[in-house]
Amino acid sequence: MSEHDAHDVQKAVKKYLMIFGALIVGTIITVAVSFVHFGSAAGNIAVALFIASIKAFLVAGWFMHLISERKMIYGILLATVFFFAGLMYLTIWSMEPTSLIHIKQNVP
Amino acid sequence: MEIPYVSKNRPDTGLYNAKLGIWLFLASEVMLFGALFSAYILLRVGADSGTWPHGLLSVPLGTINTLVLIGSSVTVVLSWAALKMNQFGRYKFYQAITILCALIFMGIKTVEYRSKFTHYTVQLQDGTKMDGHIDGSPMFLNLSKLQAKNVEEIKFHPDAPKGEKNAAHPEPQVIKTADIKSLQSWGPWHSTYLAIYFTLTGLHALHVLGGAFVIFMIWGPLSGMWKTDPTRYTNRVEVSGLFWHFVDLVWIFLFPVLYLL
Amino acid sequence: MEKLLGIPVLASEHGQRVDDLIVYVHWLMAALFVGWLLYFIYVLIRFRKSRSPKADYTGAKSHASTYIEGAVALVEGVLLIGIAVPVWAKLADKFPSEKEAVVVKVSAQQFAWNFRYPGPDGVFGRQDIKLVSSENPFGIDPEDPAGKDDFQTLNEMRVPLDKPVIVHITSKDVIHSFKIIALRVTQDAIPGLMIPTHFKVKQGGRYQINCAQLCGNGHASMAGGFLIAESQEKYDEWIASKAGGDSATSFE
Amino acid sequence: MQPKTHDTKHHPAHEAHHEPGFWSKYVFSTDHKVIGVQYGVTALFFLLFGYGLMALMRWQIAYPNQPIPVFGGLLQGVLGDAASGGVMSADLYNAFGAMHGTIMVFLAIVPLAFGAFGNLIVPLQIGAPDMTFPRINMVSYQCYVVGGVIMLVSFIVPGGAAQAGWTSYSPLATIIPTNGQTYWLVGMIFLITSSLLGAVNFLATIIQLRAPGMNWMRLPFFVWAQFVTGFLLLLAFPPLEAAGVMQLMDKVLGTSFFLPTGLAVSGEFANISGGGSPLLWQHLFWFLGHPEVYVLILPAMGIVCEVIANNTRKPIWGYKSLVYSSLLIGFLSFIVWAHHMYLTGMGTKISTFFQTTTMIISIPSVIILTCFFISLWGGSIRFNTPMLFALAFRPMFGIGGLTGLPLGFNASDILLHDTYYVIAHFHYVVAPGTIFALFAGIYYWYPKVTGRMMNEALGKIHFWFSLIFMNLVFAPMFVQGMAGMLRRMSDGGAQYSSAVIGADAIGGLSDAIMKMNINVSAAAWLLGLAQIPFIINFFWSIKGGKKVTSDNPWDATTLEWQTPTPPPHGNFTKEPEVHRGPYEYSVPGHEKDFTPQTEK
Ligand code: HEA
Ligand code: HEA
Ligand code: CUA
Ligand SMILES: [Cu+2]
Repeated sequence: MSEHDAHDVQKAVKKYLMIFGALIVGTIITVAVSFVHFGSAAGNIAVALFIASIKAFLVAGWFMHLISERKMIYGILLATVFFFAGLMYLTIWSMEPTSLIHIKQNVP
Repeated sequence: MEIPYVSKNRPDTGLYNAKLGIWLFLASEVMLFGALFSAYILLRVGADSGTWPHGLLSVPLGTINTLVLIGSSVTVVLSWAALKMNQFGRYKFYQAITILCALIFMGIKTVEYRSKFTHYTVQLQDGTKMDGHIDGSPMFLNLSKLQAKNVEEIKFHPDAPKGEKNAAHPEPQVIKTADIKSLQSWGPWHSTYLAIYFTLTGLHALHVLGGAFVIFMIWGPLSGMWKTDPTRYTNRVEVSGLFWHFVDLVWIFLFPVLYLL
Repeated sequence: MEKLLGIPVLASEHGQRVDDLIVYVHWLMAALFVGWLLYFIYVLIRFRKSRSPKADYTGAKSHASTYIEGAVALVEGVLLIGIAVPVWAKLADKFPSEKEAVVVKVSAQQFAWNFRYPGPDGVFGRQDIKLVSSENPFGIDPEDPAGKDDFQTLNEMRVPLDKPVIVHITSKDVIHSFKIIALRVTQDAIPGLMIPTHFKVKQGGRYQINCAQLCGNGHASMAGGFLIAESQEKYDEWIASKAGGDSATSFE
Repeated sequence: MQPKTHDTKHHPAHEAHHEPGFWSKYVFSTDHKVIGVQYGVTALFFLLFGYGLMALMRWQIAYPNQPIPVFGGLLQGVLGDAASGGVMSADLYNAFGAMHGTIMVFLAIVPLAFGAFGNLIVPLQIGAPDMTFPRINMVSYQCYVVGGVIMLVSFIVPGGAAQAGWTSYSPLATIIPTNGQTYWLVGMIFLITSSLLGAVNFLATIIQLRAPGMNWMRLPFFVWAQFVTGFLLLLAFPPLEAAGVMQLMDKVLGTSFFLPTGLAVSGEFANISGGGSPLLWQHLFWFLGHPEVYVLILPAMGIVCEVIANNTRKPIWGYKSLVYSSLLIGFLSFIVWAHHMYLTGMGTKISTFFQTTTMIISIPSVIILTCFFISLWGGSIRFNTPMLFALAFRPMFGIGGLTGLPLGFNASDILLHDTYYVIAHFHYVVAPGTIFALFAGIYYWYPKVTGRMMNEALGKIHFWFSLIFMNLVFAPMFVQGMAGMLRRMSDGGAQYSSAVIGADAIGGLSDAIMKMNINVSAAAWLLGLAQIPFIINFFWSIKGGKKVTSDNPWDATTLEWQTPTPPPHGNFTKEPEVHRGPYEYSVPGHEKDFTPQTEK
C-alpha cells in the first residue's frame, strides 16, 4: 500500500471513514453490552474481548495497513503472537488452581 | 557508502528502514503490555472471591476517552493520506486535531486520577472502615502526614452506600486523628486492582504523551523536511502514525478490561 | 556409577527412583561425552595441518550423526516417560490418605522452621492467613477447640519410620525451601501458599533440614532444623509428652 | 579483490567528510565500529569487575569469617560496616553474589557478545555501510552505560547493593531494607531499554541492509546467531521490564503485586494491601531468564563457527541444520522457562509439559555441536590462538550442556536444585563456554579493528592456563553439588558441615567436600592471574603487535575481510556484491584454498 498514487489514497480515505464509524459503533456496543448479563462473568469477559478484538483487527488491518503489508511483517508479528500466547497461556495455566499441587493458604 | 533504504522500499522486503524498525519496536511493546495483561488476569483470578472491585471507574469518562482516541486514530491516518495526495494544509489540519485529541485524553485522565487520589479509605481504632472524601479534597494524605502536620481532626464525607440508587449521602463526620488507625487514598497501594489499573493506564498515558510529542515535533518544528525530502517526511508521518494506532489499540483492550468487567 | 557420582545416602522410599534417574542420565551423558571426546582427539591429531595439508571440500559423508541425534532423543524420551513423569505424578498427585499418614504443617521464617502437629486427636485447629503475625506463624485461630491439643515445635520435627508423612509447607515472610537431602525432598516454602508434599522414611536417624532458597543474610545459618525419624513407639511417646501440658504455643 | 592493504587515503570520497572532533569521534560517535569498540571495552571492564567480586567472595567461601588479606581493609574503607574488620558480612556476600550474577550476565557477556561483536562484525559481514539507525545505536550504548553506572553506584548507597540474587525473587527483594534493590531495578530498566533498542537495530540491519546477492542462506552463521539473539532480546525482555516496573512499585509506592496477604514482616509491610503473588515474579523473570541464557550462548556459537571454518580450511558441515537448529532454539526457548521452577509446587501436567519442551530444546543444541564436530573431519587444522579457544569451547559447552539434562528432568532436579551442581552446570556454559568463544573472537577479529595481530605466544599461555584453571574451578562444584552443598551460602556451607552439626546427623557435608572450597578458590584466583598475559597482550598489541600485511590476514572468505583495515567510515569502498556462500574454503578446482564471497 505504500506505493499507491493519489487515486488509491482517495479511495482509501472513504474506507477509513467507514472504519471510523464501525469503531464508534463497536465502542457503544461494548458499553451497552456490559450492562447486560451473560450468565456468568466469563461470558461477559468473552463478549467484551471479542468486540475489542474486532476493533483491534480493524485498526491494525486498515489504519496500520496490515492487510496490504508484505510478508516480512507477518513473520515478525506471527512470532510475537506465538510468544505472547505462550506467555499468557502458559503462565495462566501453570498458576491455575487445578494445575497446582498447592492451595491458597486461607483455605484451611 | 551511504545507508540505503532510508526512504525507498527495499524490493524484497517491501519496506523502508524506519517502517521495519517501528514494527519491530511494536512487537516488543506487545510483549510489554502482554506481560501486564497476564499479571492483571493472574491477580484477578487469584483474588479471594468477591474481593475484586467493580465499578470504581467512571464509565462515561472512559467511553469519551475511547471515542477521543479512536477519533485521533482516524485523523492520523487521514493526515497521512493527505500528504500522499500532496495536500500539506489538510495534513496540518488533521494532525492538529490529533494533538488536540491527545491533550483532551490526558486532561480526562488527569481528572480521573485526581478523583482517585482524593478518595480515601479510613479505618478507625475501633475497626470501622469508611470510604469517602476529606474536606478540601487533599491528595495523597495519610496518617503519618496528618501526624507530622499536627492536624487534630479531619472532616470526612462518607460515600453513599453502594448499590442503592438515589441513596442519600450520609452526614459528614469529624474524625479525630487520634482515633484513626489507618488512612489511605485510593492510589496504587490501596489494592491490587488499583495497582494494576494505575500501572497499565500510567504506562499507556506515557505512550500517549510520547506519541503526541513526536507527532507534534514532526508537525511543527521538523516540518521543513516536507520541502527538502517529501517522501521521507511522509514516511515519518506514517511511522509516527503506526505508533499512534498501536497506542489506540492498547486502549481498545484497556477500556473494557478495566472499566467494564 | 552411583559411587562415582558421589550421590549422598538415601533414606526414603521414592528416593530410589530419583537416584536411578540421575544414574541413567549420567550414563547417557558419559556415553556422549566420552564418545565425542575420543572422536575429537582423533580428529585433531589426524587432520592437523602438518599431516593433512589440504582440506577436503566435502568433509564427512557419513550420516552416523543423525542416528546419534536420534538415539539421544530416544533415550531422553524413554527416561522422561519411564521415570521422570511417573515419579512426579506420584509425588504430586498420589497422596496417601491423611488418616493413615502423619500430617505436619511447616511454616518457615527468617531463619528457622516452625512445625505444627495436630496432637492426639489428629485434627488441626483452624488457621487463617489473616491472623499470621510474628508470634503466630501459622495464623492459628485460638478460639477453635480442635486446636486445643495441637502443639508447635521450633526446628524439631519428628516422624515415625515406615509410615507415610504428609507435610504442608508455607512461609510467613520470604521464600525458603524445605530440603532434606537424604530423603530426596525439596519443596519451596512460599508465603501465601500452602504446598503439600509427602515421603516415607526408611531408616532411623537425625536428618539435616536445609533451607535451599536464598532468604536473607541468615540463609547460610538456617541450619538448626532437624528431622528425627524413630520407631512408632518412641514417636507416640514424644507426641504424648508434647501434648500433655498447655503447649498450644509452646516453643522448644 | 586485491589482497593488499587498502589505503584509505586513496579514496578521496571519504576524505571529503569533515574530520570529526574528539567528542564526536570517540564518545558520541554514531559509527558502528566505534560503538562496537566502546561496548567491548566497557564490557571487558565489567567482566573484570564481576570477576573481582567473585574473587573476594571465594575468600569468604574458603575461609569463612576470616579477614580478607590485602583487600579487606580497602573494602572496609569503601563499604564501612558491611566489611568491618575486613571480614565480609553475610549481607555483603549476598550483595556481591547478586551483583556478580547481574554484572556478568547483563553488563559483561551480553554487551560483549551482542553489543560489541554484533556491532563490529554484523554490518561488515553482510556488506552494509553501518547499522540502519546509527543514532539509536549510540543511544543504546549510552543507556547501557547509564544502567551500568547506576549498578555501580548502588554498592555505596546505605544498606549496600541488591542482595536477593540476580533473580531478585519477591518478597525477599522487596522486604530487604536496602535502597540498592531500587537502584538495581532502575538500572535494569535502563539495561533493558538499551538491549531493546539494540535488538531493533540489529534486526532491521540484518533484514534491510544485506548487500546485493547476500540472500538468507549466504549469511555467515554468526549473523544468523545474532539474528536469533536479537529476536530473543526483543521479545523476552519486555516482560521483565514490566515485572521490574511492578517490583519497583512494590518497593517505592507500597503496592502488593508480588506480596501475598498474610506477610508477617516487621514494620511497614504490616500495612500492605496484600493479594499479590510471589510466583508471578518468578514466571515473568524466567520468561526472560531462559531466553537470556541462549542470548549468552548463541553469539558464542556464531563466533566459534566462523573460527572453525577459517581454521579447518573447509566449509562448515551442515550449515542448514545449524541455521534451522538455532531458529528452533529461539522458538523453543520461550516455552521452557518453568524448568527453573519445578520445586515451587507444580502439578504433573505442567511439569510434564515443561520438561518435555526442555528435553526437546536440548536436541538442536546437540545438532549444533555435532555439526561443529563433524566439520573437523577432512580439514587441515591450524592451531592458532583463536582456534584453540574455539576448539576448547566444544567440550566445555558439552559438559555444561550435558549437565543441563539431569536438571531438566524434574525428578532428578529434586536433589540437584539450588545446589552447586546448578552453579557448575551454567558456569561451564557461560564461563569456559561463552567466555572462551569471546576470547576466540577477540583474537580473531583484533587485526581487523586495529590493523595488528595479537601476540601468539602470550595468547597460548593465556589459553592453556585459562583452560586448566577453569576446569579446576568448576569441575569440583559438580561433586560438591551432588553431595548436597547448596548455593548462595555466605559461609561456603560451613554451618551444614558434619564438623558443625555433628557426625551423627545425616546430610552434613563431609570434610572432603568442605576442603574442596579451598582448592576451588585457589584455582579461581589463579584463573584471574592467568588473564594477565591477555590484558598485556590486548593493550600492548595496539601499538606493538605485528602489522598485518594484508586486509585478510587469516585468508578468510567472509565480507568483513574485504574492507580496508581498519574499515573507513561507510565500511566498503564500493558496494560489495555477493556470489556465493559464506564458507567456500578449499573449493575444488580453485587455486587458492579460500574463495571470498565476493568472487564469482
Ligand atoms: C548459556 C547459558 C546456558 C545454556 C546454554 C543452558 C543450557 C541448558 N540448561 Fe541451563 N542454566 C543456565 C544457563 C544455561 N543453560 C543458568 C544461568 C542457570 C541457573 C540460573 C539460576 O538459577 O541462577 C541454568 C539452570 C538450568 C536449570 C534449572 C536448574 C535448577 O535451578 O534446579 C535447568 C533445568 O532444566 C537447566 C537446563 C538446561 C538444559 C536442558 C540446557 C540445554 O539447552 C543444553 C543442551 C546441550 C547439550 C545437551 C550438549 C550437547 C553436547 C554433546 C552432544 C556433545 C558433548 C561431548 C563433548 C563436547 C566431548 N538449566
Ligand atoms: C555470564 C555469566 C557468568 C560468568 C561469566 C561467571 C563467571 C564466574 N563465576 Fe559466576 N555466577 C553467575 C554468572 C556468571 N559467572 C550467576 C548468574 C551466578 C548466580 C548468582 C546468584 O546466585 O544470584 C553466579 C554465581 C557464582 C558462584 C556461586 C555463588 C553462590 O552461590 O554463593 C560462584 C562460586 O564460585 C561463581 C564463580 C564464578 C567464577 C570463578 C567465574 C569465572 O569464570 C570468571 C572468569 C573471569 C575472569 C577471570 C575475568 C577475565 C577478565 C578479563 C579478560 C578482563 C580483561 C580486561 C581488559 C582487557 C580491559 N559464580
Ligand atoms: Cu531460609 Cu534460606
Ligand atoms: Cu533455563
